[in-house]
Amino acid sequence: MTGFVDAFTVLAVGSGAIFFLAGTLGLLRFPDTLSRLHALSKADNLGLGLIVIGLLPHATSVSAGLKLACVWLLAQLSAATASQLIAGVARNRRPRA
Amino acid sequence: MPDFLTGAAVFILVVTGLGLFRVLRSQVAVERMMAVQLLGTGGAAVILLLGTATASDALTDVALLLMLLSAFSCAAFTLGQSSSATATERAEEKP
Amino acid sequence: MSSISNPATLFGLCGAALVGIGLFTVIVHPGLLRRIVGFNILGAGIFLIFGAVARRGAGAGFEGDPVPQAMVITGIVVAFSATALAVAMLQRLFDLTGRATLEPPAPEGRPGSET
Amino acid sequence: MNALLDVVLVAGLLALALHVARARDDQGAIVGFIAFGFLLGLGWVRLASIDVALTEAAIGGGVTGLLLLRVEAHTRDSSAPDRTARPITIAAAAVLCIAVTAGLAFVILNLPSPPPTQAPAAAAALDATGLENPVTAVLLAYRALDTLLEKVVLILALVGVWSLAPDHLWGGAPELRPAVVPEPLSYLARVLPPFGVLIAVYMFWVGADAPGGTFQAGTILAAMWLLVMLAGLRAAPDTRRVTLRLLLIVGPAVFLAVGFLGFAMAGGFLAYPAGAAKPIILGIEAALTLSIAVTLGMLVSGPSKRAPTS
Repeated sequence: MTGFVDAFTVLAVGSGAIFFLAGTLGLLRFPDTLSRLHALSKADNLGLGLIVIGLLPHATSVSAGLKLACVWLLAQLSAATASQLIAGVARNRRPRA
Repeated sequence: MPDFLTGAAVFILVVTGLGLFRVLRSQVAVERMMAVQLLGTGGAAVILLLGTATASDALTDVALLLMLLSAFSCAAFTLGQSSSATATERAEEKP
Repeated sequence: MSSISNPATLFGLCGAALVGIGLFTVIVHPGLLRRIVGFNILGAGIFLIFGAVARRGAGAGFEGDPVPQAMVITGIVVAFSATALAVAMLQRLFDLTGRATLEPPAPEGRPGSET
Repeated sequence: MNALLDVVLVAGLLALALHVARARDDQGAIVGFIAFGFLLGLGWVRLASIDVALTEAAIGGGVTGLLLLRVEAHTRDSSAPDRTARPITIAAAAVLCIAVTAGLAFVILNLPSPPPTQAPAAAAALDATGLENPVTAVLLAYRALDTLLEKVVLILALVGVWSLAPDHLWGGAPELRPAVVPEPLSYLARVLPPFGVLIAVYMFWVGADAPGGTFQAGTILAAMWLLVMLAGLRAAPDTRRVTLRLLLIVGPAVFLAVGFLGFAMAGGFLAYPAGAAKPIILGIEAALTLSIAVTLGMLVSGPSKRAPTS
């Protein structure tokens, strides 16, 4: 059983780490501000979500697991509003046609 | 297992650091604020991994706090931006 | 001599370097706001040195000596209140003079004429 | 693996500090400093000081950032500094700073071994307080006088900030709300504070037995209050309001009162009667959390910007 759980954790955490890599690659390679923002907020949040899922089986108690889930929920809220705010400023800055 | 989790934490820290320097060196002011977003998410991931690797529950609280305050700092930054953006727009409209 | 691979020593040395970087910013940079940030980096370096000492003092079932740790928490809060006061003074200086530096204005009224 | 993590963290911290020192504009430096605060929080985790990590993340990564970003936006129009330091000054400063760093590094490499520690003494005193978190015990029992004085420093700093208001605005309210409030910000200011208050109460509650405590809880509450004021959902209060001033001093006042009661009940200033230490400490902490939240919030808000109403 532990072997199965460990394999699951390795898989989820590993793919989460790859999403972080993808986010950074997008940040480095994408041509303009808005697509970079898109790469950052989507990929990194997916990565964090996968890591949280991977770590959940290792939570020592129900409340610890709930806290893990809360971190991810908070990340969703934070990323959604922060990206909106940043994108709004970016659009204001664009030279008007 | 702890070694794998710590390794993953190092990997994410390095990757986040690369993105961080790309963003901080950007000429566009708005892109710099992505640094906080980036480090909030990446930092939370690193701390959660370390917390499980060392079996210390209190680290989850640090991740929680980091996420809460990254949203807050982001809001603070965009405020300074938007007020100056409207100011420059007004200045542009004058002549 | 303690080994550098020990996290306490490593972060202590990092703290020493941060003190140097912060001090340099405070002395050299003409802008007051940057000096305030430099002061905070300097403080962070000193706190890290405290943290290294605390980490070395692990014992009695604790992973670090709680006394220096508590002093660092007090220090962080006091450094924050000093920063807030400095920022308010900077803002007032700017409102009164339109400048955010203590350097005297360049002579003959041409900014940057010296360079 | 852990050593690699430490090296990466230290390299990141030093690179960010250099970025702050060398960035062309102040805004870039401040964003670098906020990132530095977050990374330093990770560093404190590695130094096994979770209490400090929480404080650093909350203050260094959160509230200080807002404070600096606001003043940067306010002073952005100032002309670039007229002159930079002369090369000889820079060289002298560099020599001085390298000497300071080298001296500190020498001290760190030659710290006494075995290291002196107060940990056993703190552990012995822990039983008397009924607390489990040694850092909270040190802050509120073992060295409570330091903590009391620190609260006084906070109030003094606030008096200093307030006194920078022009005469005709004295007693009025600070202004945080920007001219235009973006839509997502008012959404955030409605949704985040309930979470924040919950986390703050939790942080206060676990502080007795696990990492956390008054500073962390107070800082989170202050951040949430600031968010609400930034979005313009609630205006900042007049600084001359009696309720505000009472909230500012309730923490230190309770602390001081308990201190003097110590003479009567336990034979010394700030001595707690045996057996009742934990409830007393929790009571002090509750009052302190409120005062810290209000004080930090007002410190970031700055001096009055509006004339007092009526």
